Amino acid sequence: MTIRRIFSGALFATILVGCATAPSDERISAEAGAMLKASFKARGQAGLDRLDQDDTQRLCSELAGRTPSKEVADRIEKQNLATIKYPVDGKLSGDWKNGERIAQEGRGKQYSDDPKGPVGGNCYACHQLAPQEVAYGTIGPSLYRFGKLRGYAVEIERYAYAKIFNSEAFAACSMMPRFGHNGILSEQQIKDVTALLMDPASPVNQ
Amino acid sequence: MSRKRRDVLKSGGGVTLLALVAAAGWLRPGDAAAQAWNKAAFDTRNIGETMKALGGGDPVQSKDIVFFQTPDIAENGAVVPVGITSNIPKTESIAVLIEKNPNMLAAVFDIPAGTEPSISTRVKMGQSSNIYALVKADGKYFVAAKDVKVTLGGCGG
Amino acid sequence: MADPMKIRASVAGESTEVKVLMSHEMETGQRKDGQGAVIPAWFIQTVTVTHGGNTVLAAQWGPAVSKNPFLSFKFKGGAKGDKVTITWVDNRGDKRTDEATIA
Amino acid sequence: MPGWRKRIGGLRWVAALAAAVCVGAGPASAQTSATDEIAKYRAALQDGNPAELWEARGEGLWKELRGPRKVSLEQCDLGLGAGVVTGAYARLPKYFADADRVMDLETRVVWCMVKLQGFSEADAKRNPFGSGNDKKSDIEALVAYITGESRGVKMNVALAHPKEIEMYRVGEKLFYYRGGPHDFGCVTCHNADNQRIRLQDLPNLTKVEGAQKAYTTWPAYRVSQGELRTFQWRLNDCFRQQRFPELEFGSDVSIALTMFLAKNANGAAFDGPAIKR
Repeated sequence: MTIRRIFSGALFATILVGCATAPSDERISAEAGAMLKASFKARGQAGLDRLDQDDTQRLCSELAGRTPSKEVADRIEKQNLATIKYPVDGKLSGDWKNGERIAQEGRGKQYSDDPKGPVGGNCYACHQLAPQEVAYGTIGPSLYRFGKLRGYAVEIERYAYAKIFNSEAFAACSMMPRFGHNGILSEQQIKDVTALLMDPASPVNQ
Repeated sequence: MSRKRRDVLKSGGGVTLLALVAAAGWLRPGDAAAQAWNKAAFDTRNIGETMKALGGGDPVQSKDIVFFQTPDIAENGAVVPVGITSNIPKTESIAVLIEKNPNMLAAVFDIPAGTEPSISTRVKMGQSSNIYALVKADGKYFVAAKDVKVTLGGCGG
Repeated sequence: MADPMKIRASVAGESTEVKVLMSHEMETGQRKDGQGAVIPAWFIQTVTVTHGGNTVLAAQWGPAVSKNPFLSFKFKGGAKGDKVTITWVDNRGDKRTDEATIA
Repeated sequence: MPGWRKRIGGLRWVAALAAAVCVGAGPASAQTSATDEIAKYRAALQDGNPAELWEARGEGLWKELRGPRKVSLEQCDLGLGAGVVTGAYARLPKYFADADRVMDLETRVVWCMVKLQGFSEADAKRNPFGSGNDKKSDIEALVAYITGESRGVKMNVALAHPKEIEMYRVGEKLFYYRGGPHDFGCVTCHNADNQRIRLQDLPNLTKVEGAQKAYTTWPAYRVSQGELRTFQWRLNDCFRQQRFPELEFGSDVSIALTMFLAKNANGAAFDGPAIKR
């Protein structure tokens, strides 16, 4: 049973009894917005500005977990594609060993974290990568043999870099953070994670 | 079984064992002096030192020591359940050692006559490591090992 | 003063099972606080369980025993209504004794 | 010399044991069995839950004469009438007319500490999440005791009062609200079946089964912290990991989300305080 069904049941019952007029969805959204502002306090590096949504976050939140329509998806992907900055030196891959450390590191940007770092990508929280690490999550697809399966072509490397930089450019309302766009990882860190995926010597491709 | 363990500790682990055990203060059940804490043993940093401090020689690997409720993978190293049963006759004590902890010895349980040679507790592990169950029975030392992997948590702690 | 232990003792056949939870930090002495100062070691060192005046288990613990320790074991000779008494002493000399009735 | 021989001997048997335990533990088998092994780990912990230590302390605090007025909390109305503790948690959050507000258990306990015992609100809320022996939280202990008195009782949260309905609907909105540098929301981790973060299973909180399993097992003793944690703590720490600012204790956002999840858990028997990683 989905939650939506239970709720519509409850709402229906309420209407039957006739004791309340259900507030509109807009009013509930406004209520939620006001509540957010009143319920959080700035702490450490996390200021209250983090509660403000950009266009992508707002559109994806409004979907309430549903897949975006083609129109919304196109809008989100187009906007985000425009944000991607490729390295000026033209090198897309760095050092996979650093990439592995970044993939393991879960800290960064929490109010409890030191603003001076470290900041990681926490890739293993959601993805399988090197087979030696058994504690991987499954929110995202397995990336084991990412390069080996797709080939080590520069287009694939470019896609990997761009996807890490801004995932919303390729899959609207993806659960994956926009590591470059939102300044979570540096250009060098994104290069290193790209190497973890694309270097033939990386444990990911063994 | 006699409550005076010293009388039982004759043959077995070598001539010096009796003296070592007495000096190290290996637990003697039913004896008030047993409640002195064996600092030397808990300060040791490797198995050789621990064995020396506990007064034992090289322990014999034994299939009669069984781990129960001890997972292959611990979701958190702060609490790792360890259960140890000794099926070796005349088991006098059971010790829990963690190979890669800064101090190896975690706990020693003295098993008086009438108490089942089986204990269950929980220990901390700094990293994936072997857990050793060291059993003293009839004055001799026996050991079994179990490899326990400690995993990392999720969202960055 | 430390919080009381939570002790359960129950007899089945000739075997009495004792399960105990103790409230204790079991600080290792290897952790540092927010200012980088070492938090001093603080842990239970000895545990004694008695039944009818006899020691049924004696333990020595190091700081590697988990926080809020749990211990379980069985002994023979207990009967319903008997008392089981448990005492721990920590490295600061703090001590706590609690008893439970065998069910 | 005997000492030297002994040391060598010691190393030899250590090596032999290490070799023995490594057999058959290749990476492939370790991977496939990891989830099963974690399940065994969790099962082994069920034997003795240190949450009982909090329950015992909380019962003492509930009955003790405390605060400026030196009265106990035994006349506190948790929703089923003054002094009724058994089963109360299974019906929370709910609208309380005396406060004209929807309240969860923690907020209600604070209310009673203020109204009955005469604590200032600031004092009552001062330490919602304990830390070690020097900073034990009375609220966590009280919550452990009160929730323990609903163990086995079926969750039965009502959406009767308009404010309860509104809280539920706002909670649903908040569940899907994505923000912060990582674009995270509750929905990021709790919108699909059979997912895990690292090795931890993530309940799908948009399904009845998932909401039931998750909600009925908080509060819980967290072995990673050696502390008993309440649902307020669970939400607070989720937002920290979402990279949001700090969720205030007893805030309306916390109550709205609690309402959303508690109501979705209706029908399942409450099974806390539990023990978790």
